[in-house]
Amino acid sequence: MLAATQYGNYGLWSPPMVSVHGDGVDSLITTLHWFMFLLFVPWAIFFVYCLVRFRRRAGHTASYTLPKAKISKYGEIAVVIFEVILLVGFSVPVWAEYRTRPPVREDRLEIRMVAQQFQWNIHYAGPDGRFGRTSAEFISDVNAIGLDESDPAAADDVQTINDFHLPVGKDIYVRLTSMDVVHSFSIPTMRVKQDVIPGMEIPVWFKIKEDATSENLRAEMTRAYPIGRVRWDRLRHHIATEDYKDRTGQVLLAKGGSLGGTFKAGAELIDKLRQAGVAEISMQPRHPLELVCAQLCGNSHFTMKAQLVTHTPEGFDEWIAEQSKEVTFDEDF
Amino acid sequence: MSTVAIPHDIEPHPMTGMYNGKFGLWLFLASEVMLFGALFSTYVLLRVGAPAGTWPAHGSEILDIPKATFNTLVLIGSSVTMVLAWASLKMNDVAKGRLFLLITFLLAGTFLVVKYFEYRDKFHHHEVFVKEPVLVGGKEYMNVSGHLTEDSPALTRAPRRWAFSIPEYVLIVADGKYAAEGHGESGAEAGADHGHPEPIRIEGSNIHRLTDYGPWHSTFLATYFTLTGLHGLHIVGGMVVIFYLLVASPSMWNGRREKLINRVECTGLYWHFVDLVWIFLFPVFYLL
Amino acid sequence: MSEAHAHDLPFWRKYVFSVDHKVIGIQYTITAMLFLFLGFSLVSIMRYQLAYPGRDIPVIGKLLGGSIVGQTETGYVLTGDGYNALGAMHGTIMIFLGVVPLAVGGFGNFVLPLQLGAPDMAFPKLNMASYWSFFAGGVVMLASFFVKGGAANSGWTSYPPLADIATTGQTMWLFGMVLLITSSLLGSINFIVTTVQVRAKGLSFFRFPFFVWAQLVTSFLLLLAFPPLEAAGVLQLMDRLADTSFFLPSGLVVSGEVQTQISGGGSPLLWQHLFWFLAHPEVYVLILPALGIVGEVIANNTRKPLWGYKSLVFATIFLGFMSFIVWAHHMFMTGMGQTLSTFFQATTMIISVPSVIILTCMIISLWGAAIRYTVPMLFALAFLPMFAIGGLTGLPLGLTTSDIQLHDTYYVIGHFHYVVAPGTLFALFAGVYYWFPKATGRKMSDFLGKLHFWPSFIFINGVFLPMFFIGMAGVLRRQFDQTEQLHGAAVQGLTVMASWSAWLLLISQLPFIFNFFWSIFRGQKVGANPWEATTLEWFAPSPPPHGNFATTPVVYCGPYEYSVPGQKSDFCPQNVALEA
Amino acid sequence: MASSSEEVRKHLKTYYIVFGSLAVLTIVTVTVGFMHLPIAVAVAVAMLIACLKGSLVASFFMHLVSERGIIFWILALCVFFFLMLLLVPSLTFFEPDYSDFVDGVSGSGR
Repeated sequence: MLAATQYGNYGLWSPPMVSVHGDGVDSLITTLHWFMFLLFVPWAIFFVYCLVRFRRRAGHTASYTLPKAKISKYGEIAVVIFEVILLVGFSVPVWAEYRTRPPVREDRLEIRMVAQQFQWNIHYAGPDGRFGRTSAEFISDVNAIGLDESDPAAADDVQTINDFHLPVGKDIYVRLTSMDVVHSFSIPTMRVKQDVIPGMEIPVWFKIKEDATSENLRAEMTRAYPIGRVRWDRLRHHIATEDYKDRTGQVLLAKGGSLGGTFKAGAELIDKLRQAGVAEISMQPRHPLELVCAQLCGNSHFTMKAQLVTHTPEGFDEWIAEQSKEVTFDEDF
Repeated sequence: MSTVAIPHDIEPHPMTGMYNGKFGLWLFLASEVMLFGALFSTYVLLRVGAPAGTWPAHGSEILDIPKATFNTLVLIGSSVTMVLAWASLKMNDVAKGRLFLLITFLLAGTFLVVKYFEYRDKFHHHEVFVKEPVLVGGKEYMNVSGHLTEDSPALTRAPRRWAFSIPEYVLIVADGKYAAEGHGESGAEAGADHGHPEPIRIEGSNIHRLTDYGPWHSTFLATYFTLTGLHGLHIVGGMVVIFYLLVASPSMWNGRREKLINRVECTGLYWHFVDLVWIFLFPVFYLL
Repeated sequence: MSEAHAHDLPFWRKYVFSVDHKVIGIQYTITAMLFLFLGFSLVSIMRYQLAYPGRDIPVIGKLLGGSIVGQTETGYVLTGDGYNALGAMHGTIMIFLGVVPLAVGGFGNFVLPLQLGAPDMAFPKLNMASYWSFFAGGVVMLASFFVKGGAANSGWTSYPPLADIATTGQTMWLFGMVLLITSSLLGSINFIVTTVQVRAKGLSFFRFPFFVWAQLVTSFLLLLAFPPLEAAGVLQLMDRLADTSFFLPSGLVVSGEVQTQISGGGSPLLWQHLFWFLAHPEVYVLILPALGIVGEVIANNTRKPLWGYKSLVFATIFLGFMSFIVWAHHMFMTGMGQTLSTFFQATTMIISVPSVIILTCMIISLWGAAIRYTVPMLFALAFLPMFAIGGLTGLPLGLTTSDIQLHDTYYVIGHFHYVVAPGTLFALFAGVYYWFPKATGRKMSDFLGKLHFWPSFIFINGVFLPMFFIGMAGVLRRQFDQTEQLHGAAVQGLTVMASWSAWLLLISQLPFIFNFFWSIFRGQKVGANPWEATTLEWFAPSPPPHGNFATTPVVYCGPYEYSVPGQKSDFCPQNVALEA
Repeated sequence: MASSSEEVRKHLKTYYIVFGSLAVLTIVTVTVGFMHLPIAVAVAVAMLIACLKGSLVASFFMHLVSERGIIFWILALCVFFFLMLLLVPSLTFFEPDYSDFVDGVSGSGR
């Protein structure tokens, strides 16, 4: 079992963090907020002090001149120096890593991601490591990316919709294209965000920390929620880790089950659980990681997300092998 | 007219050396520089980023240089008559001033008429993009441009779209202009050996896209029509003002003469700017 | 010419198609305030969907109907397109029809010529054309709600290709924008010429009140930044109406259909560049007039000169200039390389320096003051920390690395709303309370003013403070239902809190609305200079007649000669020579 | 700025000379346009001539030679912003080099 705080949980501050470069992003954000705090608090104290001390009252008059206040100059210079440090010391190096130094070809797992309204089409090269040819003329309901079946390289290719599988501890290199409008490839838990612009192919790369498999994360994110504070909105993507029964022994919420598909159903179930005397329920996210779209892409923009499943490298190879054995076009999705 | 006397309405301000109207007009021209500047940037970016074969190597492949050269001279001429109109008024010769204004107006009209014929030609010129290569003069092409013969079925535009719905077949007399890369042949060469008066029949089933040379044809023509169209609107705007000055000048001359002279000067500034824009549009679209 | 002559004008020439800068200023103010209220109402509906996704909108849901609200089994619920339309139009209305017309069109028109000692704007008829062009733009925008498919729903940024393929509302949005841009251009030319050429004798540039400087720089921003957006608007109109492909690349597949009937070859990024070339300076168009107002109110109520007046002026000019070369920081996530991202991070850090200087000057001005806590001063003082929070939270967004996580999240929403809502809007309220006596000859009620201020101050923070946390949690903006995502569901409670604050904030505006109309007729009558201020506008009668000043003023001293030692009163008007 | 009618009279000759130069330059630029020079040279020559013509119009027809500095500064500001608007987008369009893919297959390359 992992330490409870290794990757964090969803809550008030940053979401869990499972990528290698993400530490740099987070430390910059943290440093910046300390910096902002240190600037703002003395500023605010000075402000409030002025408001009280220099209020208009009998016997107090404003002074026309003021001794030259050097403090403002020092303050400004300090701000400038700090900004330079943040820029040169934190932002530029991390960005260079994130944007300009792709992992070497031999070691990376290359994936093609074709965004469209409102789904993520994911194209794996399969065991042979080569992508089949794609062309708009082959696009159909079951072949969203237009893979040319006659191409030998396409034989073992795998395409999925909104089902994104990745290995941990391996360099991942995603080639992003869009079929229609501007989308944005965003994995909040990995501090990855990249606009997907039609007419361009843009790569993004990252590496998931060892151990950050979906299984481990799900275990880490398991929490017991007091029944009085359970809200369907809050826990609609969670599943129960054990069975919850009413007094007659009938299962109200089964292990692996969710609170229901709608607010109404959820509210009714929560009500029943409370009446059955359940004090708290233990729940965990069904899919701890998600890929979402960060650029407005139409009326169902908010539904454009993919479940992100992380495997051990071996587990991933197994998954790919199994997928590519099936018919090329996965009927499950 | 309820007006408050505004300082420097007519006499120049000592700091700027300009009366209000002239200063305002220069500011307006500054914003116009940004407007056309943005559009020129658009042109450059789209051209440099254009996928291979979608941008003509030379404007003359599509556009009519003799007409445009004539138009350039017309516009330069109108600029000089404009400044002469102002100079004549300055020299207290209102009759000559009005004559020059009238010539400017007529030259501007000439420009627009020539432009009309240039535009019209584009809409009577078609290009067919095909799925399987067609033979033109013994060479294979993926697109053929030329004039549709009268025997071709009439074209209809699909609802709310400027694109044509694809007919049963087309009969096209290829003129070789702007035939982008076919199978191993470059468009420029094709232009050199045109002269195949025999119409070529292309079946609808083989047509990938059929278009005339309107703005929707390509990003080149899109920028061409947008920029020259916007420039044309500026010409029309200038003509309206010149017309007003022509009609109103006698009464203004009898009122405050400086006011009329200032108005002619401001109109002139605007008119020279319109000329200046054309001076850049001309080489950019036609000669490069 | 003469005053009597002006009074002979028929009603519609005097109050409707007026060329008097004061009437135009008031027209702008009232129209803009109506639009602000409308923009706020739109977002109040959105906030219901955000707080209670997919649930029946009580009371007004049924009334709205149409394309915005659809009937589902759970009742009247916002549609996805309706939500996007409200979002896009909230942004558009607030920025282009609310804040800019109020700050520039309203205050600029009313106050600027008065502060300059001018009888009117340099081009009164252009000024009228500017207002009516704005009005027409507003009407087009409003009408777009009623066309098929509803108003523009591709965000106020209107990114193509989405905007290229959107419904008719987008075309109307573009036409409306062209009208609004025309209005701004006419206005800004007028402001610059008036400031430079029509100012009173003796009013040299460094005797300008800070508000005049702010308006001057703002006008230059409008003049030079708007044309590229106009160009972009024309190009998008061509894309939509003439089937061109300026913003459409080759090989698009929309809804499974390959787009063979367009030429392709365009670039979606081109729009983003042209758009943000305007839209970043636009941020300063929103904030500079507000800073100008705050400067005036602070100097007047601290009873001492603004500290570092020259630094303030130079910082403002520098800010204006820099605002043109930071725009690509809105586009960090488009796949920018190292050189450009470093350049834009650097310019973004540089632009924070003048902002810091301005804020520092304002706060140091409080030192040694004798602060009068009038209602305008309360709003101006509240502006300072709010603007500071807005400015500081811009830092993580200006650095690419932290922007990876925060880009397009609620953190961004929180950041820029702190700048323009508790920031600019509070400054604008300060301006309304401050110059109301000049426009009407009556003061607004102090009690109602405070009743307006305190709840507004509390609830506006209640709306926007949680957004930093929501954004930190990774929740993206423009989400119809944030609970659709795991990280969004986790902070839904904060969203509910923000929504309730927003509704309470809406209610908190009632005292203001009442106060505004009540005071026009019943407010306490005051003289020409109720605040004992120094700048020229206070030496015209209240309300000023056509032509403004009885005698043309001549300026002898700087704008903020308060509490000058050895003078008999604690303020020395600009048009009176200091006693030796 | 020329104010009296005598001064204006002296300018008349300048206007005709400028007109003549503009006409000649137009012919030159068209001739050069048909010489099919290498693209870089062609752009340089065409833009040089256009700038020359433009400055003639601005300087003499629009009397910019005799205006005060303020207009120059405003126009210079415009030119600077225009260059930014040209340069920056071209950098975002062309700076990143993504030619690093395993195999060149792509659905919709640029």
